[in-house]
Amino acid sequence: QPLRIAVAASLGLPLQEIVDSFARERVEKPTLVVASSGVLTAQITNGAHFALFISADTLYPHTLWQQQRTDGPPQVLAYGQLALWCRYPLENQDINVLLPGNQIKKIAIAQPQLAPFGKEAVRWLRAQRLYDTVWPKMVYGENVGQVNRLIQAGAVDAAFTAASARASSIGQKGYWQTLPQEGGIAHSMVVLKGLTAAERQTTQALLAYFRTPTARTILEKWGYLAP
Amino acid sequence: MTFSWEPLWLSFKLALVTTLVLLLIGLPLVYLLHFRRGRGQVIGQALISLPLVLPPTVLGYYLLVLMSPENGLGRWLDDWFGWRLVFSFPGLVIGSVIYSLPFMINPILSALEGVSTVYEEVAYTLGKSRLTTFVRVLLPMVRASVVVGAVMTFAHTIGEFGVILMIGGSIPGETRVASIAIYNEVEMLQYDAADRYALVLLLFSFVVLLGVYTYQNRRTARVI
Amino acid sequence: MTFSWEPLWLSFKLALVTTLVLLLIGLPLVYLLHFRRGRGQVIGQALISLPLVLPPTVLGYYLLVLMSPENGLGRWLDDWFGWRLVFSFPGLVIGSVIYSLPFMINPILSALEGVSTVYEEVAYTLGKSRLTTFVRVLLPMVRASVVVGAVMTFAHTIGEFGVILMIGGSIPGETRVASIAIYNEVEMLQYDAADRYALVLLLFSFVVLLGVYTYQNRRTARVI
Amino acid sequence: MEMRVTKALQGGDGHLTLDIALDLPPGSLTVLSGPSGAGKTSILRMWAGLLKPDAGTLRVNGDVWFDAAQRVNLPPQKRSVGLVFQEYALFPHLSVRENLAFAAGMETPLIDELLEVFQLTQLQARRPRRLSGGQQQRVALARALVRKPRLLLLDEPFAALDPELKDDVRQILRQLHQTWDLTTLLVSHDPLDAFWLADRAFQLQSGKCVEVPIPRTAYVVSTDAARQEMQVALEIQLRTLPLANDVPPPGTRLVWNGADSRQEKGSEDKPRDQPSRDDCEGGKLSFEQQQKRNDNDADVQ
Amino acid sequence: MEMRVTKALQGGDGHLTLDIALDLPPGSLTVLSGPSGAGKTSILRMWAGLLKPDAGTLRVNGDVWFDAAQRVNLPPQKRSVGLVFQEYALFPHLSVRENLAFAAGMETPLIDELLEVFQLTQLQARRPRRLSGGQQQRVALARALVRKPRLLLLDEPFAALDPELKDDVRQILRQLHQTWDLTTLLVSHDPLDAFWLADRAFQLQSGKCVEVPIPRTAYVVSTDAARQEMQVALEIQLRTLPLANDVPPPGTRLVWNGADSRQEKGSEDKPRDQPSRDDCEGGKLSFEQQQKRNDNDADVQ
Ligand SMILES: Nc1ncnc2c1ncn2[C@@H]1O[C@H](COP(=O)(O)OP(=O)(O)OP(=O)(O)O)[C@@H](O)[C@H]1O
Ligand SMILES: Nc1ncnc2c1ncn2[C@@H]1O[C@H](COP(=O)(O)OP(=O)(O)OP(=O)(O)O)[C@@H](O)[C@H]1O
Ligand code: MOO
Ligand SMILES: [Mg+2]
Ligand SMILES: [Mg+2]
Repeated sequence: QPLRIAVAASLGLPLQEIVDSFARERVEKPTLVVASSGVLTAQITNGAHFALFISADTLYPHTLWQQQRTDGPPQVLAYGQLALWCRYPLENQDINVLLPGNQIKKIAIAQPQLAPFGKEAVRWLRAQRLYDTVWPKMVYGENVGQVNRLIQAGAVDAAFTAASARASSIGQKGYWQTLPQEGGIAHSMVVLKGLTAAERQTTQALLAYFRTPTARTILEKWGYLAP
Repeated sequence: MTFSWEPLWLSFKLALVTTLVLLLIGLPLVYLLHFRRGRGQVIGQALISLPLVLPPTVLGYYLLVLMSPENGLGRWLDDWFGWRLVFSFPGLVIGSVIYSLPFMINPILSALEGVSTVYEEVAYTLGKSRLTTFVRVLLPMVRASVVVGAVMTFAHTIGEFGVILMIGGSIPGETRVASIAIYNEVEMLQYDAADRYALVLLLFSFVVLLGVYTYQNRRTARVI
Repeated sequence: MTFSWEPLWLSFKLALVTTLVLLLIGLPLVYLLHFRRGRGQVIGQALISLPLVLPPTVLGYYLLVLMSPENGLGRWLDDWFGWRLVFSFPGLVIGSVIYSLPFMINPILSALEGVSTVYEEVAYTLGKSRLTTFVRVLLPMVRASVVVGAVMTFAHTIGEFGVILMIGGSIPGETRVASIAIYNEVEMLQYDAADRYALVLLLFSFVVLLGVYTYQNRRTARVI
Repeated sequence: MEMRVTKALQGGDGHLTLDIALDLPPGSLTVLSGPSGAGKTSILRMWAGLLKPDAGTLRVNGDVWFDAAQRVNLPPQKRSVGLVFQEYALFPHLSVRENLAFAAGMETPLIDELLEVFQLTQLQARRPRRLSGGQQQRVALARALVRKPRLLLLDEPFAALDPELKDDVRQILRQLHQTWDLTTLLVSHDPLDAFWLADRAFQLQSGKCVEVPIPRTAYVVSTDAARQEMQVALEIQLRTLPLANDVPPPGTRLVWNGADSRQEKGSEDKPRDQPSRDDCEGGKLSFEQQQKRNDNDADVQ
Repeated sequence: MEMRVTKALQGGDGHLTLDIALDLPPGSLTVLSGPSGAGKTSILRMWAGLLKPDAGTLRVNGDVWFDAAQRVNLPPQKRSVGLVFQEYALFPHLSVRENLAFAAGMETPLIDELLEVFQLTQLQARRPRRLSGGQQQRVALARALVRKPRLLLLDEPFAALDPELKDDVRQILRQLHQTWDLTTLLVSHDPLDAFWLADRAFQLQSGKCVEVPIPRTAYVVSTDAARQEMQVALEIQLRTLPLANDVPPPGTRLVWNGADSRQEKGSEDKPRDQPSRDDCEGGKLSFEQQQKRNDNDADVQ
């Protein structure tokens, strides 16, 4: 049975590419199970058999660690970057004027309570002192995946999402700007308990592979910062 | 986010409005499909159940594209009436109506097939139009199925999540209904709050369903 | 991950198995509810529609907890039979069956209310048991509603997402059905692949629905 | 009102083609009989617009109701017919009164009158399923009548009634038919329906309507010898006739056809116009066929 | 088989309490008549187990079918009854043949025989909705008979049949009743059913079953004078009797009760046992009431 890795949806594509290239060097090709971090956490808590859990944040892995379901503490795989998408050109405009303006009617954001990108967006808005004027325009997605879907449907005028989305088809749409923040959003992973010896071995090999230049290049290509 | 009554109230309002709207839209559709025999009826019936085969979020996405002010219908509504359906309560109602359409229509339509045509014929010889016959004779004869259609619409709308999330945007007090609130709690591993929402939904719906079926049973007993 | 027929085939298999299982379970339930008049029937009817009011993912979460080998029922099944329902195809079937129960049962039950009791009475005087009467007389008389129940179950299971996501875990070839595949593609911003899945689902289901209703219409025409 | 139509049906023994020429003079009451499966109900359904003839025409006082050549087919709603179905077909979800009110389209005093004459007043709040067969049949009749239709189509409307009630209902029908100047086509297996009610009678045989004579002969017992022989026969016969229970006292003269034979002196009889239950006190009897509205009959009387 | 029950019903005019004492000797055929809404159908339903009496007992050859005091109430399935409903109640989703096969529970040659005698063979593949009223009624009869039930319960089983068919069907029923040694309770408004078929006749009046005499008198036309007077009467009368169309040739002697009067010499008649259509070639006629299985009748013959 191939190794099964639980991956937060927003990291699905880069991980797929890394795993593919990993499989070219090794015999085993791990299987990715992609869902939102919260769903994966609930499944792990209820007996799902995964070798590795890669979350879009550090909170879920941390919870699992505290529950002693993991083999060691969370480690950071990559840092995500927050990006602002807008229907209208951003280059020459002051975002602080544009966002509260009449042109922008709806702004999509991931649920700040669940999604780290949402939380980060709120933090950024507060830092810019925009939050209080802008919040009535907000519509919420379950995660950045949903926010991206809203961008694609053309249902919103602006959106806070992951910079990695620029690498996909919606990168061609509208105008993008990566927002500066300290360090970015940590995407952490944990190795889970109850693995066979062979599974543990492959997992360790994969963890090591994440640190190789190939993997780092892939992560960066997709808009993440490798640690 | 902790427990609040607002999403529950919104869910109830949405379910009620959707059910009423579906009665208003669904019954005329049943009328058309029932009297339009043959190929038209078959295609109509198949089309009505079609939205069901799409995962709700996907259906929601397509509805979003349709209603988005960037595209055809949405822009037209925006330009002419200034209506924005996306991320608004009326938009939710539209989405729920489309999604629950088969639950309302199919049971009634199939029950009508079991009604002997002789009652239609009597009504016609009594000078009644098709419409009168439908409203005064056929529908009352399949009342149980109308009730079941309404009940399933109501319950399904209370529990609807994917479509609403997509086209509603989860705006607190406007489109964040109980199903979204409860899902968020689960995702946040806040199982206590989730349980509380779920319990309220279940209890409340159980009472509503019990009431409807008791009433329904009493009426039926009187008929037979 | 790109477009593959496997999730589509899995969805179809799941929908088919769920529909068959629901016919096997649902019809006996209809039997019990139909002949058990009064309070028992009312409570039973209300209970059946109850899962509907929970968002699918939340219902899925509770099923996950129930079936988890770490807790009561799941552990018991694991200890005694070595069955693991979570993240397995049989688990998906169980979840879909519970979720689609009202779609199968409600239309049939309400259609039965419209059947004159005289046919039951004739069958009894002909020495037929309740069961024979139900299977050979009542069910054939409400055939259209049985078909509608099966159609709605099938379509709804094809489109089912939340419950399956929770208890299925998206294992390729086993629990990654089309709705999950679409979700994954969307989350990974592979919108083309998602659209392709959706299109295949729609086309395929439209053909199935068209076939069922055509057959159904032809049979009805023969009856009347 | 004239019907000239053909219609292919699947008869009891293979194919059956109806080829009907049937005129219903306005104000007349026509009785149609014929074997089971001959197509009587189908003829009524064609009149009502519920069954489309294959060819031919259907004209009513100058209006064309159906014309195959000109593709005219007036829908049942526009035909102003009242049809009593063989199976009654009462609306199960409406009470007796509501069935009538729905048919009338409004509340009219006529509803109460009809309930009264058909002895349904006490049953008016009940649903049809809680009525006996004969009660249902009367409701069906009342429902068809409440609109005062131009053409009244009755499919064995007395089949579920006991002989005495049948007699009453015939009399009611006769009266209403006359008062409202209805045109009526009555399908019946009972020759007494023709005898008591009909202006003309048709028999449906192998797809054709053939006019048959209505028995209008007098039945006179005058000699004592014959009377004695008849006495026993009457016992049987009377049970099949509207006045069921009473055997006439010896010497009673029975008049069955009103044309030229008024009732003659019996032991203690008084002449009456209509047979009715009330007339039968103490064995008094009077038989007389109803005065027909046929002109040729009228001038004889 | 004896019924001693009471049952409160909602009658046509207020409350109606049935208080029934009705014995059906094994092998007998009993006719029950009474006004519309008197409770005849309700009595059949109580025999069949479809309506629960308020009090009393129902015993059949020693078995207790119902006993209010002992809380015994045998379900309809265990009673071996055949019930022809007033509204036929044929299964709409089954063809004529399937209706019979379902009732029989298996394929038996009896199905074909019954289809044959009731002239339904050509209709066997049709659904009930595509049958005429009379055809449906015959299917309902055949369906009730195909199980050879211990107790046959018939609710106006000939009401939708034309007189000639009615006569045929009566004869079939008489034969089967005798051959299979059935016990039959027949609800009917037609006195001729009692005349031709019954061993005993009851009238249901204000909730009670009262035995009434069956007409068994002979109708003999011997003198020429009487014959002439009768002639005209016969025209009417014959239409209401089983042999409808043929007026007997002058001088024919008509025998209506078989007890002691075999048919005497008519013009060119041969004695026959049963009236039937085939016997009526060239105006030859023979009337004779069926030989009853009543012992007191049998030893007279
Ligand atoms: N819906 C139908 N489809 C096809 N054939 C039919 C349909 N209804 C009746 N028939 C056939 O047409 C013939 C005429 O039927 P119809 O009902 O007119 O007879 P009827 O004279 O009224 O007989 P009855 O006295 O038994 O009621 C019958 O042989 C019957 O089997
Ligand atoms: N299901 C019922 N519930 C209540 N009352 C009923 C029900 N069925 C019949 N009745 C009433 O009981 C009385 C007897 O009905 P029943 O059907 O036995 O009469 P019947 O003698 O068969 O009359 P008919 O000759 O008209 O068929 C009627 O007055 C009727 O209104
Ligand atoms: O990938 Mo997230 O958890 O939606 O920010
Ligand atoms: Mg007929
Ligand atoms: Mg009755």
